[in-house]
Amino acid sequence: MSDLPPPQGERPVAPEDALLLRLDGFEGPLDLLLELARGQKLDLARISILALVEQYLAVIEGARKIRLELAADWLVMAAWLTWLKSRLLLPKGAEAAEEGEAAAEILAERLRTLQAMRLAAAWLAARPQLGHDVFTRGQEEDLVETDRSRLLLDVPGLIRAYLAAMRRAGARRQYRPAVLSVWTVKDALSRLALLVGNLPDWASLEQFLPDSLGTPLQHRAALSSTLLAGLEMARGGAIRLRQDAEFGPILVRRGTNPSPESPPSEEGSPHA
Amino acid sequence: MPDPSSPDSPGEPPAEALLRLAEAMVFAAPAPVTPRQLTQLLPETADADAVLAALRARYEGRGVALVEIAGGWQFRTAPDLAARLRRVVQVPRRLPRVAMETLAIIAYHQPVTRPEIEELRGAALGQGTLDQLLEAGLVAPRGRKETPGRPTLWGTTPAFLSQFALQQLRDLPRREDLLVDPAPLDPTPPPEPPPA
Amino acid sequence: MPDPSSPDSPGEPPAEALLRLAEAMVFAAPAPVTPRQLTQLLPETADADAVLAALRARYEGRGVALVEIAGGWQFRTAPDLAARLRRVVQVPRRLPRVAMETLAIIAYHQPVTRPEIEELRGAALGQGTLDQLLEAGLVAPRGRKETPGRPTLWGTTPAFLSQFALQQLRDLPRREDLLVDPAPLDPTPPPEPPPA
Repeated sequence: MSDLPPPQGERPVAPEDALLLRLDGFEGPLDLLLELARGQKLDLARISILALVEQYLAVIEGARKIRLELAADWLVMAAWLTWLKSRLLLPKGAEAAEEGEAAAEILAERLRTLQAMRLAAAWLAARPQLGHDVFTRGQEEDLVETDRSRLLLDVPGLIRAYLAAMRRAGARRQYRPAVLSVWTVKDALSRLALLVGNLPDWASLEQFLPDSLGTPLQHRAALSSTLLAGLEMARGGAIRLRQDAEFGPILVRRGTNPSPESPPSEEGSPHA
Repeated sequence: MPDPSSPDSPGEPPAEALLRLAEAMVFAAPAPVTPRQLTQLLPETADADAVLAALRARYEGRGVALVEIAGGWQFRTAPDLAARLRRVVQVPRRLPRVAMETLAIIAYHQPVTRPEIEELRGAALGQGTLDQLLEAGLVAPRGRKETPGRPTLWGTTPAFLSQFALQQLRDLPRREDLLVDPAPLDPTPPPEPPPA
Repeated sequence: MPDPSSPDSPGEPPAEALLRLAEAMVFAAPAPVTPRQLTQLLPETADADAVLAALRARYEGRGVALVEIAGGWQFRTAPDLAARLRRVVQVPRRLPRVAMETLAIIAYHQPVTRPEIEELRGAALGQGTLDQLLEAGLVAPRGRKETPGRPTLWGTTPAFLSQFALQQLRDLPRREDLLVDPAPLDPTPPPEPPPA
C-alpha cells in the first residue's frame, strides 16, 4: 500500500500516514476499500479481495494505535473482513471456503457499483452544465399580453350592488311616523255640535261621520270618536243618546239642557 | 478557429471568434450589454463597437435581431414575428363599487335622472362614475325629464343586456322580490362618521 | 421574402421564413420548444423537424447553439466559451462531490430510498446533501416505498436533464461502459471556478 493516493490528493503526504490520519476523509469503510482497490491498479473485475482485506485490516490496526476511538462502522467492517479472510484462506472446495467466495463476490460487486456511481458523477460533472458552463437567454421576453379592457359583469354582482345601495340609503333616512288620518274626538265634537242643533228627531249616530272615509279602519276609528264625543255631550245634557238593543243602532237627538261649553269653538277648546 | 486574442487589423471585419464571444455574452447577459462591458470581455485590441456592428449585420433579416436599448445591446425577437408569437390573455376587470351600484339603480329605475340616482343612493354621484358607465357602453341618455332644468334621463343599453347575458330587462329579478322592506331590514343605524 | 405558407418541396431546405419563425419561437420561449409546439405555429405543410435541423446547422460553430434538451429545443451558449462567460455571468456554486455522487446514484437507481442510497455508498447521507439536490431542483420525491416505515422514494427531475443537457435518462452512459472506460477514472470534480 505504498502508492495509495489520498482521495482528495492535493498535498504530497507520506501515503501510509496520510491514510491513517485521514480516515475521517473517507465516506465510510466502503469508500476506503474502494480507494485501496484502486490502489491495486487492477480491473475491479479481477480484484484480489484477500489482498484488499489485508490492507484494510492493516489500516484499521494502524489507526487504532494512534486513535482508540475509531468510528463503529470501521470496526464492524473490520470484524466482517476478518471473518471473510478466515474463509478465503481455507483450501478450495470446503463449504466454508465457498461461503467466503460468495461473500467476496458480493463485496466486489458493491465496490464495482460504488465505483460506477463515482464515475457517473464524474461523467455528469464533466458535462457542460446549464448555469455553470452554458447559459440560456439571460433576459426573458414576455410575449404574453394582458388585456384588461373587458369587464367582469354578472347579475349577482349587479343585485348585490343594488341591495347595498338601497340598504345604505334606507338606513340613512330618518324615521318619521306616518301621519295618521283618523277622525279624532275633537273633530267629532265639532261636527256633532254643529249638526245636532238641526236635528228634529232621533237619528243614527253614523250619520254624523265625515263623508270621506277610506279604509274600514278609518271608518271604525271615526265611529268610536263620534261615540265618545256623543257621550261627552250627553253628559253635559246637550244631546241624548239611546240604544234599543245590544249591537243595535245608536240613536242621537238634541238635548234639553244645552251645556254652556258646547259647542266648543275651534280655538277655544280647553282640552287641546 | 482564429485566436480571439489576435488583434484585428484596422478596417478589416472582426474575427469570427470575437463575434462568437460577443454573441454568447449578449445572449446570456441578464441586461443589455454596453460596449464598455463587452470591451472588458474582449481582447484589449478588439473594437467592441465594430464587433457589435458586425453582429447586428449578421442578424439582419433573421428571426432574432440585435437591438440597442438604453445604451446597451440585446437580442430581441424580430418585431414582425413577435406580433405573431404574442399571446393575448384576457383578464377582465371589475367595475368599482360605486359604478356598479349606480348601474344597478339605473337598471332598476330607468329612465332616471342623476338627482334621482343621488337620492336613491343617498350620496352624491361623481361625474367620473357616470363616465365609466358611458365609456363601457352600459348606459345611455334616454331624453330629458320635463321638469325644471330638464335633467337628462338615463337608461341601460343593449350592450348592458349582452354583458350581463340577459335577453331583456325583465330577466332581472323583480325589485319587489329583492327588497321586501329594505329600510327596516337593517336595524343597526349606520355608524356616525368620525369627526373630521 | 418567400411566403411562409408555401409548401416546401420534399428534400429542399425549408424556406427562410419558416427558419425565421422557428428561430424567433425557440428564442422567445421560456423553456425548450418541442417539435409539436413548433408544428402548431408553422404552416400545416411545414416539417418542424426539418426546420429545426436546418436551424441547428445554421448555428453550427457560433457563440450560441441550438441544442436538444429533454425532447425540446433550446438556444444555449457554446460550451467552449464557458470560462470567458463565467467572468461576466453570475454562476452558482458547483455541487460538492458527495452531492454529485448521490445525484448519480439517484439517477441510476431511481426510484430509490435514502437507506438504499446509504447502502450503495456504504456511508450515512447527511441531510444537507439531499437538501442541496432538492434546492437545485435536480431531484424530487417519487412516492413512498411500500416497506416498513414507507420511506420516500427519490428520482431525478426534468431540470436534471436540462442542467446536464440530456434528452432522456437513457443518455446516461451504461454502468458497464463506465467501468470499462478508464478515462474518467478520477472521481474528483473539476476545481471550483474562482469567484467572479
